[in-house]
Amino acid sequence: MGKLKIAFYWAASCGGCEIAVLDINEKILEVVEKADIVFWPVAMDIKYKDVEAMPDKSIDVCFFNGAIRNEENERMAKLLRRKSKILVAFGSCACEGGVIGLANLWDRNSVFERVYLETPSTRNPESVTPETSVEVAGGELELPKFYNTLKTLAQTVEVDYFLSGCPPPIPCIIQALEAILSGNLPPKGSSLLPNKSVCDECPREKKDRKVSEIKRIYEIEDDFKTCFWDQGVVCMGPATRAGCDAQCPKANIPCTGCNGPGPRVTDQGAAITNALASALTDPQVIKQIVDPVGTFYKYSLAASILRRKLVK
Amino acid sequence: MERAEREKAAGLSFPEEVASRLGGETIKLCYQCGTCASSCPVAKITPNFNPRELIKLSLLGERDEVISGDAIWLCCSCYNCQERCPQKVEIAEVIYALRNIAFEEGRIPPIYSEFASALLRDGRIIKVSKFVEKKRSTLGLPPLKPTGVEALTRILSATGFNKLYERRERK
Amino acid sequence: MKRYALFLGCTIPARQPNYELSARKALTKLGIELVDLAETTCCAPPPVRSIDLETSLAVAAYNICLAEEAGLDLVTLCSGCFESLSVANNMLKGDEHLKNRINRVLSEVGKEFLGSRSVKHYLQVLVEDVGIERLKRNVSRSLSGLRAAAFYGCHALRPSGLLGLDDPERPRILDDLIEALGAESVEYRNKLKCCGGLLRGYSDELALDLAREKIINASRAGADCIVTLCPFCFVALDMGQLQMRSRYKETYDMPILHYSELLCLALGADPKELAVQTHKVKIDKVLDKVL
Amino acid sequence: MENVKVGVFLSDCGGQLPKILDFDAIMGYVKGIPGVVLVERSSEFWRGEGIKKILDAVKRGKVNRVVVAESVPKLGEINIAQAVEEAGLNPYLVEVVDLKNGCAWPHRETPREATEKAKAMLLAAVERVKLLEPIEKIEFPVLQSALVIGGGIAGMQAAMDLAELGFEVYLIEKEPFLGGIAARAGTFFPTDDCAICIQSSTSDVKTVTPTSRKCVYRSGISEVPNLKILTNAKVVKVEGVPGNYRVTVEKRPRYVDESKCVGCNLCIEACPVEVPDDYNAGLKTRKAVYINVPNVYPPVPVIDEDACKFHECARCVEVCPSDAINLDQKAELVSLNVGSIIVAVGFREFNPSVIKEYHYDDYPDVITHLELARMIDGFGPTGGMILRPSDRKPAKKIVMIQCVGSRDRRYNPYCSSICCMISLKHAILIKEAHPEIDVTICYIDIRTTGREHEKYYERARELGVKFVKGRPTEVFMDPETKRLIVDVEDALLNRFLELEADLVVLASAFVPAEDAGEIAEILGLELGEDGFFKEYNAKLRPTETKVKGVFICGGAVFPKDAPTSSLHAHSAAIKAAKFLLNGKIVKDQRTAVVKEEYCGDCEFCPVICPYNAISLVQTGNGHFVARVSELLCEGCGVCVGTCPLNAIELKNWRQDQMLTQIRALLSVKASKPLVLAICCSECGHAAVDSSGMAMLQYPASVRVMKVPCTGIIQVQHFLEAFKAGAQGVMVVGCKSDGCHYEVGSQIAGRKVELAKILLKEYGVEPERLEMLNVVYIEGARFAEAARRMVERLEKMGPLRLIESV
Repeated sequence: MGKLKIAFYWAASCGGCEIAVLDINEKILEVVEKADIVFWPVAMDIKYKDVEAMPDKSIDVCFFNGAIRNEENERMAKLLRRKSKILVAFGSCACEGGVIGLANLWDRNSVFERVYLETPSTRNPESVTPETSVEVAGGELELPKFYNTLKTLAQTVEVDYFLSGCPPPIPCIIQALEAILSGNLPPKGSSLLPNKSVCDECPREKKDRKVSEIKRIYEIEDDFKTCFWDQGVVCMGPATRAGCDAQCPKANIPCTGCNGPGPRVTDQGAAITNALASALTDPQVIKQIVDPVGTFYKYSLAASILRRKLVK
Repeated sequence: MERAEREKAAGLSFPEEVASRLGGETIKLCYQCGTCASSCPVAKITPNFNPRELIKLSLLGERDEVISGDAIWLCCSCYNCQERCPQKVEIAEVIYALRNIAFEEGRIPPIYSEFASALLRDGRIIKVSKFVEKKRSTLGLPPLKPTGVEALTRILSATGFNKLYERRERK
Repeated sequence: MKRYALFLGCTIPARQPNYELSARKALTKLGIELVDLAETTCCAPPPVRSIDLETSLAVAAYNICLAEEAGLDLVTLCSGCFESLSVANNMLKGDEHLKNRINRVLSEVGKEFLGSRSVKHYLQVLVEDVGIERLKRNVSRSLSGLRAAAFYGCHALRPSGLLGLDDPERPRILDDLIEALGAESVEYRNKLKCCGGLLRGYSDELALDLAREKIINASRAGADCIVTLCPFCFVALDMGQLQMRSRYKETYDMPILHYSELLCLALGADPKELAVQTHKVKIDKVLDKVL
Repeated sequence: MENVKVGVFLSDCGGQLPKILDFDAIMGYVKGIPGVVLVERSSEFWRGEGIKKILDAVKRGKVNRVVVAESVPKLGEINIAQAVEEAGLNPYLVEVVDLKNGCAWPHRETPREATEKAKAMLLAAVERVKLLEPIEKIEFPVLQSALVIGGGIAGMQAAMDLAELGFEVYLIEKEPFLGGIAARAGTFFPTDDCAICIQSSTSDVKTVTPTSRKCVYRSGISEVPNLKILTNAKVVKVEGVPGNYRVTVEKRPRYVDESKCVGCNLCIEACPVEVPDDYNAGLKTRKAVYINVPNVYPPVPVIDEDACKFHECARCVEVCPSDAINLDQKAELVSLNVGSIIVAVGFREFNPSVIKEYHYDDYPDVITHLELARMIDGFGPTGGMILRPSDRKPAKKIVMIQCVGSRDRRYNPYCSSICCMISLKHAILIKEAHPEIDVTICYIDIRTTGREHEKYYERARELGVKFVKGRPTEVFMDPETKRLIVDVEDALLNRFLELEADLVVLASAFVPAEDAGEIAEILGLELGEDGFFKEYNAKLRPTETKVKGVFICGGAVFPKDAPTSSLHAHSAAIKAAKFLLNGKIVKDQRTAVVKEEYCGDCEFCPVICPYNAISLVQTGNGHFVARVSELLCEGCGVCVGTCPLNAIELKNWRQDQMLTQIRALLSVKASKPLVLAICCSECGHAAVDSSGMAMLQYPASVRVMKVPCTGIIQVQHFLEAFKAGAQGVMVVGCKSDGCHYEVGSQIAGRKVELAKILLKEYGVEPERLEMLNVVYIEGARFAEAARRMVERLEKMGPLRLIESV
């Protein structure tokens, strides 16, 4: 058997996932020994047309990070799907929409207004916002269309495996690569993270699970050993997949949920509110939650059941 | 009283009106056991004051009798009743609340208006005479520091005390 | 040396500089440093509370803010001030909603009540900071043979939940302090009942009736004097006796002493330094007995 | 995979339903649902010929899933399930829908809409039944023995009942003698007999009639077969499960061997140590070896460890003729295996010292009623004389003060309920024996609510007892006369009284037994805010607790007089007997189950489970996971509604089953906005039923889904419902304090509140979601709320969830 052909692609994302690939350190040597990287825009000079020219299913595995924010993202998702045997949604943005999925609380126009006109650092006297085609000297320029609603990769094309996280936990990337290299893969549609929750890996002690007051992290004197919930701080750990070794709670920061919901859950924010509702001693406490969507759906709004805010 | 509270109080029955005010919150807990009455040194020497009856009248909604009567001013604020009330009715505070209502309606005994005007003028409810102030040095006492009349005036106008007082003056 | 902000209030500077004098002398001698704050006002006692409860809380809280800014706890010589300030201090400390409400008022004068300081009656300072034992050691003129009737009045003890000076049903602090000076504290009927002071000016009759009962009960119990811890009680009982004489056509001759005066005597002070001639009922009987 | 064959049996209610519903259309629709192999119609299916058709279809293997549309849902469900089981099909593969009360009647004004709703209901039932799996029953053994904790009136009565029914019973009492607080009380109202008089054993029938009462020591309680009494003993540990509890009892040493003692009392005579007798209010002394009063059980002295000098003295050992004294006895741990436990630890008198103004702590002549009772008792310390403890002179003036520490928000806010009667009883006993004694009762309200109780009030008045309406402010000692004075306002006279008294008797509150908290902790029982043991349901299950097989009775539940304690004890005994009787608990397994591979050890479910049915266990690979007790789980689903990983599910209310049902109910459209009403199967669905029965009209676009308890609902369900086409969602559950599963409806309420916050963020009007808390009789409220919801939705306009990208 010849060397595997691997591709990495970067759609709407911050780039952190690309760094995470490099964070596997010397493991990369093993990877390149067994595999050729055939497409990786961040590191290699290959044009889209080169990919288009590849035969269908000629890429063995494509790691796709980033969400589908615009037409170009979607075109590339579809293209890479066609060219790849295995498509892995890599990172929170590809899997659940990621932090940028919170833009689904707005629409294209309000995003443009904010980004291109309103931010204090913006100087845009002519109020230019992106258009799909612009007449310039020398012809017409085309820009990919910016969608009203950000989508996840799976909402766009069929995805074989999911490796969530912001970025995905390094040990899980290594495990996934090993599984791919060895061909020892779980059933399609699975996540490559463990099925447990962050709590399972978290060393903090759980106590009475009663929340009489919700506090933000700066409002408590953390004892560094009691579960955040028992200190009145909302922690997404219970509703978030394991795999990260609870590195945030271990560093005294509550989990914000980047690994996405558990395997049997479609809506991470709703899932954590169930637990919260059960733990509250007084329903009025509910009102103390500042920014509920930002808290419960920090990474997963685009993948939630309702997916976005309604626009009338 | 805050505006929202005042609005709420309008149209309430008298017991509710009292209960909605600062100090009056506990009035409805009273079950007329009379501990307050037997605790009260004033009730023992005058038939004109009995805290149990005062609360009963209030609970029965006898607003005019309570507010315009003499009784609310006869409490000596000794807190004996409040200390021993088995229902934790804060009787002395309730009586303050009743007095507050009376004041808002312009019913106020002269001695209290003396206190109020002294307070507004000097920042003290009893004026320190020049004579006494001068005498301090002969006694070996340090001179008095200035009072915070200005700050007090602003506080009194923020709480509406000034207006309450002026309303009384007009009456 | 412990420092306190001395809160004088209204009655003492207006009517009883002698009380202030003895208290300053005694406390200073026992190692307590007293600081006078500028810009204080009336503590907003029951007469102000009767007009508007919110105002009284705000005014009391304003005065506490001054102490908070100075970084000092407050000490009062007057039970009225002690009660007003303690009630406001403890109510606001225990009720976030009320605290915010009062702070909205205080923001008008650029103040914010934090609840970082405590309010003490000077008897507490004597017991807690000086200590009964040290007090005893400082006594140079024992008052043994003196039968003193301790009179607590109301506002040093009640509402007990917000004051915490002593058990409102069985207080000991003043009795203990009297006995620390070598005198005997005598029991008498209705010791804990009100002096009627707050009714003065509204119903002098009733006020005098209440005060009279105190005088009668204490003399029946064979007391040489009544010892007070509040200028209001003092006036009610001392000035009160003159008024009783004319009203009831009876003779009353019960010396009334501030505890601080008794303390100064025990600490060896010359009565002349204490301006005791301002007492309406002469205290010569007491002086004869102890000097 | 099993080939699912669904049979649908449609009852037309004797031809009533087709007047509203288009049965042909419905039958045609149902036939078209994949998996449906048989559709039958009859006038009724829950009995008679109809049920035979179902049996026949099952027996012949034509169908292996059954959907029945029937209008007597509960009764029908039971009959049909039984019949199906007899025919060889698991009874949990049946789904019953009520097309009459749930559809035709409440929508009879809109027959076409009703027909569409009927289709949706049947589709949902078929889709659900297709996903159901067989559920088994499990049997758990129940030992034929019981433990009764507390040897007062209630404990003794309950123990005798159970023992005489043939169960092996252990009665344990922490004091050295039986009798409890009642034994100190002298006589009882309203029977005026001795406190220590109880039912006599029916095993004694040879000599007396079984109806006779006897003193404890003559009652034969010690001779009842199967009854073992352990005094001086307390429970220290309880392990195991309902029906099979392993109880560890610590038996403290008595130092006198009960089996050897002949009751000669020589040891007591010989003992040189005298200490104040607490039992008798310190009014006399007793020896270090003692018995309380002559007529106790066991009639064997006990040695007071704190007072005895043991081997330094040993005079008792020397004089004992039967070698019964063993000064080296040690505490021993006794292990008991019992099926059931009855808690009858009683109550105690509140120590009124904290009410300083009454000076109980420092005036010897201020006493409580239990202390007075000892004086009135002929066996008591004064031989029945009413004396002033201070100088032992006869008391001439007695003032009783009611509500001391009761109805007092500083101490115990409740009315102790028996003190008025005790005061009246004591006043009468004193007046009858010593008419010259002046007795005054200061009261707030006199409460004589029991049968024959008012006559005590009358009798007291006849005898000249004085009543003063007012609660005294204080008791003080006149400094000159040194007499006690009770300072009180008589509110009826409007006058202040200073009542002189030789003796002031405080009707002190009754409060929970000192060890109530400890025992509650050991047994996992709940205490009320007042500190007394909490009953499962005050109205219907007054002697049961939330812990299966553990019962409560007597003063442990609330202060009670003797008749009520007896009544309560017999009730607890019969409940315990009912629990023990079969020797087993048969429990169907419609329970929760944890998919351990998905459990994330967040530990919310063990805390939220109202039945303590979930515990944490460590798995082979080192993870901690939740595990559900098949015995304790009641199948409410509160854990399911809590689990943020969906790792726990009810076997017959799985997530896929619920989602399928939601989607099916909403898949058949309506002309008005679709509403999903998720109802608990208790009060919630009962209210829906009752609205139908009363033919109260609400729009047929309101689609009802039944769940065991609203506690099972997750926020996802609301979102899924909106996504599936619902314009509004209602949650209909029990009143929050009336939830049949304790906490479910309360938690559902909070979820609705939380979900509303989320919906707002999603730009969905929060008014589209509503929680309704109802009881059965509030069908009208449900119908009204449903109508309002639809009206509201019509005003809001349709919900458009995902706009195009």
